[in-house]
Amino acid sequence: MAAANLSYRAVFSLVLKRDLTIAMRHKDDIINPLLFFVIVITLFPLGIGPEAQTLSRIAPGIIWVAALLSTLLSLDRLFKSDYEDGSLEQMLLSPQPIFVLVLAKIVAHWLITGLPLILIAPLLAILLHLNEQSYSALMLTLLLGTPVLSLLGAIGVALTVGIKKGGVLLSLLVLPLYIPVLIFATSAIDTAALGLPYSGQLAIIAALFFGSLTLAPFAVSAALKVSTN
Amino acid sequence: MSEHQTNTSNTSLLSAISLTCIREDRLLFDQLNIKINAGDIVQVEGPNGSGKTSLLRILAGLSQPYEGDIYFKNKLINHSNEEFHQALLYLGHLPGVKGEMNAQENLAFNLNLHGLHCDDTSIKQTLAKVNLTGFEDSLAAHLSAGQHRRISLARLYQSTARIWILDEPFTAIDKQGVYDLEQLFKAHINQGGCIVLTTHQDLLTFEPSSIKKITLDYIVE
Amino acid sequence: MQFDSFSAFLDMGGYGFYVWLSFGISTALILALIFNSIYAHKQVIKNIAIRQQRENKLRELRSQRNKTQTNTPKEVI
Amino acid sequence: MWKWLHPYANPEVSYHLTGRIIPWFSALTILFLSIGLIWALAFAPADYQQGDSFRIFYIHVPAASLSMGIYLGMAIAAFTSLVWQFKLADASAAAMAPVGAIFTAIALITGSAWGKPMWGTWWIWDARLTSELILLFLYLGVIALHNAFEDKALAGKAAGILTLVGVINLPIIKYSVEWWNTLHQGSTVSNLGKPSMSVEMLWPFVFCFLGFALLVGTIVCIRFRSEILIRNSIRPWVKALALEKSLSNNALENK
Repeated sequence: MAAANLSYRAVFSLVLKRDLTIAMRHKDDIINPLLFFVIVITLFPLGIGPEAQTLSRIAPGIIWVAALLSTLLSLDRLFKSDYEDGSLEQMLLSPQPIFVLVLAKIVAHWLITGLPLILIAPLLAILLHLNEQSYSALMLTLLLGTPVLSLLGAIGVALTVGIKKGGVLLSLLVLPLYIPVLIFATSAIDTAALGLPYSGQLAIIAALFFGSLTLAPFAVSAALKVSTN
Repeated sequence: MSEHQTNTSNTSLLSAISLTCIREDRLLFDQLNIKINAGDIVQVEGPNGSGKTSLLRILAGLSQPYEGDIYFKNKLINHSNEEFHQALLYLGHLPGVKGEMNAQENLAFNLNLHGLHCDDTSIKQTLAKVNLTGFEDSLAAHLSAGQHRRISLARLYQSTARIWILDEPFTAIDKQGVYDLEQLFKAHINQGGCIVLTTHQDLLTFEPSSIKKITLDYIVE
Repeated sequence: MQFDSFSAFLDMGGYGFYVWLSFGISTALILALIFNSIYAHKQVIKNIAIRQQRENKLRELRSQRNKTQTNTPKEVI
Repeated sequence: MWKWLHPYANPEVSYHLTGRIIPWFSALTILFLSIGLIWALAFAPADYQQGDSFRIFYIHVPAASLSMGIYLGMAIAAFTSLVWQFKLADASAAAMAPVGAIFTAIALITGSAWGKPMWGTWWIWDARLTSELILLFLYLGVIALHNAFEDKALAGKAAGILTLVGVINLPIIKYSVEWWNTLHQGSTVSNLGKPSMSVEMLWPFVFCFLGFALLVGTIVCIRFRSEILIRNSIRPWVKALALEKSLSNNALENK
């Protein structure tokens, strides 16, 4: 039995499988952010009033802001428990490239929190009387946009994971970075409601996605090295 | 110490040059030079808060020293990262065991991550060596802190790493376990490995003269 | 000179409140920043000096306790 | 390539060098700012549309562009420190953050006070004000991260990573905010500033801008010196300097 170098794919699937196993045995982590998402959205009609017209006007913004907040809420689990029980430092000391480990963990986070959000979003859009033409835009922006939230959020968690009471700090660090996604996603949905093409906005979100996909893992690796110091 | 330096005097496995460490505005050690060769067992001593854990973390490359460099086979560790990590096994205070996975899964993941592939039976045998027979399938959340500790120690029995850095490996281990570990340490250094460790109790089966000591006692308040 | 009198200068063509508000707050913020920077600098020096004096005392105590032992653990193996 | 930098990379040399620069910088600051501000307030002509409220321009625009400039400077320092392990760059980035935050706040407040007579309301989601607000959040994040770490070297590294992430995002945020602004407001509200500047307006502006830039330089130097001392507090020269200074202070207090 000799130590063999694993391929990137093997490392990736190893860590992804581990994180998904842990999440499936600890379902609160999946359900709680989702419940938060639903509850925040139901609060808006109660606060603003039930007029269908008003609600459908602000529905894209509400859904996206709620998605930002529930992602933010779930970010903590990305590295916190691994940091606290020492598995994070073991991962950093493993001979595998850190950015692959990090990318696997971020993908796992998105599968656990981003994907359920996308699946439940159409139901919530019905509650908010979202314009019928906007559904595809909503789904597409969420599909491209929520991975960006996980990727950028991972940078924030990696920076604050070693700090006690880093939760508030995390939102201060991460939320400003989410602004472009919010602007282009809601604008795409609004444009779709008018029956106009929204491929421009979608292209920009896709660019944000690929940009953060290539850069975020390196920033996260660097930040984790600082945090475990 | 000269008997160890016969054929490896030029390339020590792990060496540190003028290490300085500051924690919370306190100087823990200053201009420390360390040379660890194959076959060495090094015990870091000092009162609580003297920087033993900090030194081990710096040697493992987890923490950055305020000043100084660490060399693995005469190469800076940052420059030969992957090779260094292949050759390193560091066990800190935290066991790195996930409560949501059982003992077997925990050990298998840790070994896989280091590129070691084991089948179920060899994993079970390894767990038996640290007295965890019968607990293979229990979730780690249901096990005690001492058992977590032993899951992480089990990696030592499968390790191919030459450098072991162990922070208090004997806590939560009974007498027989300590004896077994010491035999394992002996086998490891006889095969050309090296060990750096901190421990509150003395190593019983080693000749006191064969253990190198680093004493940290700069200023303790 | 753009203004006929001092009161005209203060009035700023009706915009006096906004102009002086801007200049006032800006001055206050900048002055606060300058004083904070100078104060922090003095504080840093003071803290280092206090710690240094404490360390010197500890070292004296230590060397009195056991005069044979040296303070620097220069361990070379 | 960096050899010429080497003497300045010594903390002690930089400490004393900045100590010698500060009096010159502050003298020049006072000179430029007093000329610039008196010129701007009393002698520059009023704008034909905005009247005397235009005089806010002489603080608002320098503050706004310096707030962006300082962030850029911080990012360059953070990059140097992360890539070349250049510890002094770290100290300078730490020194710049609070100064940048204050200038961002000044740009926001003066922009708001300028907007009130122009738009009839204190706040409007104008593209420039909105980006300034987000820039303020980025600055506050960097400062908060700095304060969250006990160890200043670690704090510097963490804040440096955040600064670099921020500087990549800043153009994207700025662009998206501008785009969002034109989408939602059309041309109903005109942006602040940008009249065709006459020469009588240009010169006081140049003086104000240089004055504020020198002011930033002075304050950054003062803070930079503190950061050097914090990071080198175990060095003999820092210890000697601290003991000497505190002794002379005590002597003054005892008199």
